[in-house]
Amino acid sequence: MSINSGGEATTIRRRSWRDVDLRAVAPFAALALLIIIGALVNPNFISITNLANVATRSAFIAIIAVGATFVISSGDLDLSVGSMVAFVASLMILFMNSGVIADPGLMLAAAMVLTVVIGSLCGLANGLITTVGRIEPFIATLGTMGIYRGLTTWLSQGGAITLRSSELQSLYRPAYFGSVLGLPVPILVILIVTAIAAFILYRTRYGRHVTAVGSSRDVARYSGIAVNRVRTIAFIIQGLCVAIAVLLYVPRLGSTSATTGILWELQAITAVVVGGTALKGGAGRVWGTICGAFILELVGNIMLLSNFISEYLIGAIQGSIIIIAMLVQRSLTRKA
Amino acid sequence: MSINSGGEATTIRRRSWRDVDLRAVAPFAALALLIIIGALVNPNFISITNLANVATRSAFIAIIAVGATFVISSGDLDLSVGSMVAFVASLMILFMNSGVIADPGLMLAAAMVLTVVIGSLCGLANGLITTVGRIEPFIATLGTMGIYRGLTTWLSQGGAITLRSSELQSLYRPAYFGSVLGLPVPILVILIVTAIAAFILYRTRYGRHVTAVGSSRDVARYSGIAVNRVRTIAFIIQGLCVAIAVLLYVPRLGSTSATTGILWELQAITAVVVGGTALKGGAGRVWGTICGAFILELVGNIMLLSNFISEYLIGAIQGSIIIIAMLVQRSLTRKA
Amino acid sequence: MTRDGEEALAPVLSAERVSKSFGEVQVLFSVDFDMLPGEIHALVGENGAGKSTLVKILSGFESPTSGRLLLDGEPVSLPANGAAEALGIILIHQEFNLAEHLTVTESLFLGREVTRFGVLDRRFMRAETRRILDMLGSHVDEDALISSLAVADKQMVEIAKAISRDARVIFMDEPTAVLSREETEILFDQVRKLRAKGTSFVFVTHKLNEVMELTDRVTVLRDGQWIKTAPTRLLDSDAIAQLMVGRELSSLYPAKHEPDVDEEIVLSVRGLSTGYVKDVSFDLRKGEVLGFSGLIGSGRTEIMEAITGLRSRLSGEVLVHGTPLAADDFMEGVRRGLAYMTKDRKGRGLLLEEGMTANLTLQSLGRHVRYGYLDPASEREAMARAKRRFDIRVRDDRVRVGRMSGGNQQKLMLAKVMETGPKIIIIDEPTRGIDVGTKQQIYHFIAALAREGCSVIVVSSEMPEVIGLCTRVAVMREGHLVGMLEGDDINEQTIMRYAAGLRRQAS
Amino acid sequence: DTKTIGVSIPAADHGWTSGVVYHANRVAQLLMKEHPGLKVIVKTSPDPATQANALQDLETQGIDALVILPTDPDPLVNAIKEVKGKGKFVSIVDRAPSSNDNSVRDLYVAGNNPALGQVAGEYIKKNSPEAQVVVIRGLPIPIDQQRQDGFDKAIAGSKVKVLDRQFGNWNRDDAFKVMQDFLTKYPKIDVVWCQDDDMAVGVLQAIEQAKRTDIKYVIGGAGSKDMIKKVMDGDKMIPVDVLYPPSMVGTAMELTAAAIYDQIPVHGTYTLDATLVTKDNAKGYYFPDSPF
Ligand SMILES: Nc1ncnc2c1ncn2[C@@H]1O[C@H](COP(=O)(O)OP(=O)(O)OP(=O)(O)O)[C@@H](O)[C@H]1O
Ligand SMILES: Nc1ncnc2c1ncn2[C@@H]1O[C@H](COP(=O)(O)OP(=O)(O)OP(=O)(O)O)[C@@H](O)[C@H]1O
Ligand SMILES: [Mg+2]
Ligand SMILES: [Mg+2]
Repeated sequence: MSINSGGEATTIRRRSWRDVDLRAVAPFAALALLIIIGALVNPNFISITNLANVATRSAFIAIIAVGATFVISSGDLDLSVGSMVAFVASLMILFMNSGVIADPGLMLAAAMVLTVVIGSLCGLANGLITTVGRIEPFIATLGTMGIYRGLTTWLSQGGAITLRSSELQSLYRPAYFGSVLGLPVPILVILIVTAIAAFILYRTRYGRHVTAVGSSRDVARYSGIAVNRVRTIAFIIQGLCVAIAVLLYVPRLGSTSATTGILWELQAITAVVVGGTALKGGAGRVWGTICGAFILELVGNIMLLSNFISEYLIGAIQGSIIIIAMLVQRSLTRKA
Repeated sequence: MSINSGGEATTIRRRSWRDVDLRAVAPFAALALLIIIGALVNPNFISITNLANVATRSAFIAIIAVGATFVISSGDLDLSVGSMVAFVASLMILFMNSGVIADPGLMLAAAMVLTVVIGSLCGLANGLITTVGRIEPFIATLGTMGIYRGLTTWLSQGGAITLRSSELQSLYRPAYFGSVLGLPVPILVILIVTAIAAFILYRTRYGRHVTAVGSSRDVARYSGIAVNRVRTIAFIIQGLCVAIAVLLYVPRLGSTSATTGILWELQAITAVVVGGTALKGGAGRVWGTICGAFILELVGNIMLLSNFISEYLIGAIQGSIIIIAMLVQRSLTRKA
Repeated sequence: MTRDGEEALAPVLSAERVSKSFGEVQVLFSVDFDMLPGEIHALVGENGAGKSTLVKILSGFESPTSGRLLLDGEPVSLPANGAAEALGIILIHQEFNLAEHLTVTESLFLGREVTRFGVLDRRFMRAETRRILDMLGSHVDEDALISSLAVADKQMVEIAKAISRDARVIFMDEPTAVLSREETEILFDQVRKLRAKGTSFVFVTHKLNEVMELTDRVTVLRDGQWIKTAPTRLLDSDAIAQLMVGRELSSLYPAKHEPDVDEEIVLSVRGLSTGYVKDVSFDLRKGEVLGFSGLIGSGRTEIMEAITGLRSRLSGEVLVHGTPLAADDFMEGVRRGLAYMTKDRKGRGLLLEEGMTANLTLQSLGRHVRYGYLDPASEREAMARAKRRFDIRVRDDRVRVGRMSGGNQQKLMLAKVMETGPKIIIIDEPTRGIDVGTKQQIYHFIAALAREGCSVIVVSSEMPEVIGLCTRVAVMREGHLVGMLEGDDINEQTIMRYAAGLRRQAS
Repeated sequence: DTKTIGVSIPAADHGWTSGVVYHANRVAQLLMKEHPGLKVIVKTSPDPATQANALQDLETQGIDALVILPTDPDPLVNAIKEVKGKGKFVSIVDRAPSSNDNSVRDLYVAGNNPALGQVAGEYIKKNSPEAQVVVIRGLPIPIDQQRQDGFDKAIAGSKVKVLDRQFGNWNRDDAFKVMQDFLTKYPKIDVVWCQDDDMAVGVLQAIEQAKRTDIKYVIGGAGSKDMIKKVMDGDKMIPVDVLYPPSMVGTAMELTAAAIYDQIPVHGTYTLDATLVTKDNAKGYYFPDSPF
């Protein structure tokens, strides 16, 4: 029996590896398919510049979605991220406009630290309202979504908040438009953020707790996990990711307005789900999330580069493509 | 022993009944509180006209949210309802503009039937994509949201679709602006729709199955319930409710555009959750939903009637009020 | 009831050379099984032997990989997902199959609601539910939500659900695992009544005395193989146990080891009250095995949860090694060597969607952190150790815990708790759903722990277990600690008397 | 005696509407100072359905006159008619419903949407007659369509060629994306017409990032302070701007106040022109204090 079961175990291991891999690979397969379609639609599509453009501008959603992966894995939801971007970015620019620090380099560094702190605080607020206030996260973050957006509108008096100092602007610009060893900075940031997130989610105690809390609050509690703390920290991580996205967003246009980040929350959640994380919580797939964000951006890009679609129908076709991509994923996974 | 434990059982029974009642009552308590606040803010608030106005215009969200109660109770989610309103309303107006039927009365009747059919078909599409396609409802309906919105934009060629025949318009007008025995038609419709929905959810076999499916898919399946059918029918009911909302919407504004119904899905879901239905599925509270829709509309109304709030901050205060309302509910329930 | 004319009776339902594989893992190997009309057929075997799988196949919840089923002698393929109920074939699942948001009445009639003119006949269904529950001697409120019920009550609802249907064959997968003696008696009465009317039962259990008491025939499975089918009266418990395990079993309980009277008091509970539990005080010495007995719902679980900080206390204090333990802080207790194993393995014990290793180390991840990150190799090692130590048997190492056999889940849960390296261990229902062979292992394990200087509290509804294992037994009744028995007082009659309220010690 | 004017305008959801809110509030203060008994209530709404509600709420407060800048005119006609039917003085600003007559309103202060497109189109036709143009539109609603129609009319029959048009949702980020893709798609673009100054911000960044030199200039619209500043400073990429002043709501409010205080009889249509702002006249349109 023991020999036998040893033999069994190895076959099994091989099989289940295949299983796991295929599910994780599915979003990447969908991505590959899209790239092929894109190349057929327009030869420019496959150019390095275009792909780099797409990857670069997917940065905001991708980074925010990495945070959302934590929140969703732990069984919650954050609808406020879009408005949080607007709010945090507005405060950052206002701080830089305030001119309290004369030296531009120092000012920029201080502004970045401030941004990270504010982002985390916003996340903390979301976390506390949901956990301590025991309000369904959908509603809690819908509420803070209104609050952050409202405060932004109020700060900007409905208009735009623009970075005034051109010195700061040119100092800060490379943070979005620059590149390191040929790799655009935003892509680099995506990779770093995702790698860290993957490490936290898969290789640390906290990450394991996130998964446990997301699959069963009760089991987590009976295993001595401080459920509310884990959930709150996930919200803080989300806030941090928003702050990082803001650090990239501000140098791009150097301004924010009341429309900044509108509907980004839906995009982030979509990226997470397309990437293979279940909305019910439990299992997070960080790399899948990045892939999901990239897929979303690609779909838009392909639409624009193709010549045969009426501009009125773009939304409809985008919707269909997302559904089809999910169906492709499903059928891939089912065959496994 | 047996006598004794009999006594125990009754205590438990009493306790749990109180529990249930209070949880169901909580949204109504929040509503009462809001009405008191409203009365303090502006004496006009408490006038019959104003309250009737608010109730009347909550009709769209309320009716849609009744449908959403089914979808959410069965453990799904429908993000497409807002665009579905736009799409169905556009088709209805286009049909009436087509003039294929000469007699206005007949034309109107046919248009109404058509609307109901189209609404149900849209719901059916959502249901099939989610259940047969086995796509997470969030993504599936986000996809169809894009599709319905895109088709609307295309139908309207970016502009508005307006009911042309003034004869039809004046014939149809009372459906929104009329009243029966002093009760505005939309309020009447809300009441009828809710009563029917409550009957279905609480008094029929199908309703029972909705709760079971939402509570545990496996248990439902093991009890011989056709889970996918139950879920699909919930989506169809949602489509039907959207159609009914459209029947009230068209006579009010007489026109649609690509922006009709934007974000209504979030409002409908909020109404459902504020009304006491859990997003995780399993327990639907139809009357609570109506109450939730009314609360949302009241918050807006109070904002507008109070003249001391900067218009830039309205969103922020609305958000806070929703959170506070939920906290009030929670604390009420906890004390029970 | 004798079954001398066995051959004369045609089986109602039978399986011929049924095999079952999940993926590439074979779980059943060409098993034959039949049920005669009006018989109670015991199905026994070690954990993971394939009992649940076999009854699932016979009731249509799983389909066999090969072999066939015969209903009334005709080959059938049973409809999936419980639709076989229409043919009079009913399964009481080993794990509960009740939706938390429904009421008792709603659960009982789920999928076959009674309607009048399309409207639910709620009054009828409630009355009917009450009637069936009364018949089973259950005091569960017919309007109570399932989520508010205790584990045992859920089981009674589950049984009521099966009995209320017009059944020809009822499969019961360990129905008594969470029931008290009284409840078990009532259940058996009902089963006998139905047998008299011609209903057949298949009864899966690990309680061999129940097999002897109730059943007409026994079938033994081992490692997915059919071993033997025989009339019960030709066997005894030991013989069955031997057939199951494939070797002779020595005595079930290890020798008791009384701690010295002057041994250090490691845990001291003073005047502890919660909502239901009132003013409980007791001490636990080093190396002691203390039993907690009492009827179901007597508040044993509640007090243990209050001690460990999983539930808030109203008053009273808990001292660990003489220093107070903070209320509502489970982790502090764990840090100070206190461990608690829940009785609700599905809802509170294990992450059913995860693999074994993730579950095993969940509570003790700190031990596997190296340079700030989790070391998979160290976790794998722990898993291998636990599998050996607790004899966890799975045929697929990467199986989701939810798909493991019930008994192996139980062992995994025990292993998980022991991973924290506790000195004071509270085990709620240690052997729920565990086969005799493993039970013996667990008992010896507990005794060994005590000998090594650990202190153990065993909360159990199985009286023999408490009696065989513990040097002192506390008896709870309706939230009060009514007796603390020692020495010769530890016997079934005395415990029962205290538990039923016929006697009470002045405290 | 006391009188009340209700002002219903879109919520500040992008630059231009924020200008509207700014000017509505500014003029409200002015008017209240000027007429001691006058109360001006300004309410903002994000979409037609909410705005219809806002009208009801304003009526509840007992207004004598309504100034409305509809988020989307056609869906609001019925709601406006309700107010008008009760004998209130109604002014519609900027966005006209398809049946825009005395039964709907007393006064119509028109921004000229078709002209906004037309002026841009004519400038392009005149200054770069063979230009290859890409267009970034706003949201798919009627005013956008009117601007587009005006533009198409202006370039009709010329050699100006529209390569592509897409929606940028009057949003900087979306415009940035669309422009990036246009740049990928077309190796040579001469002129970008993006119909709105907010979107022009994103367009300029995309061009700068791509380091493309083929684009001669970008035409926005509306007259935001940033773009007017660029015109004033002689920025090559922004040689002109087409005016579509958010202050028109203020004009309407002033006219309405005059009407209810019987100072002058006001009725009919006042159309504001879509002025072409050039380096020479830019100074007159520069409001550094406005949020827009
Ligand atoms: N769906 C499944 N997928 C994979 N393996 C499964 C599945 N269901 C059961 N198994 C495996 O089949 C084997 C037999 O399980 P089964 O539940 O039938 O045992 P059992 O005899 O009922 O044990 P117990 O007494 O512990 O309840 C176990 O090794 C289990 O892990
Ligand atoms: N009369 C009552 N009033 C309130 N609650 C009661 C009453 N009787 C029983 N209970 C509930 O029963 C629970 C006590 O059950 P507990 O699980 O602690 O008992 P147990 O002895 O461990 O039984 P089990 O064998 O089911 O584990 C308490 O949580 C309490 O809420
Ligand atoms: Mg089993
Ligand atoms: Mg217990």
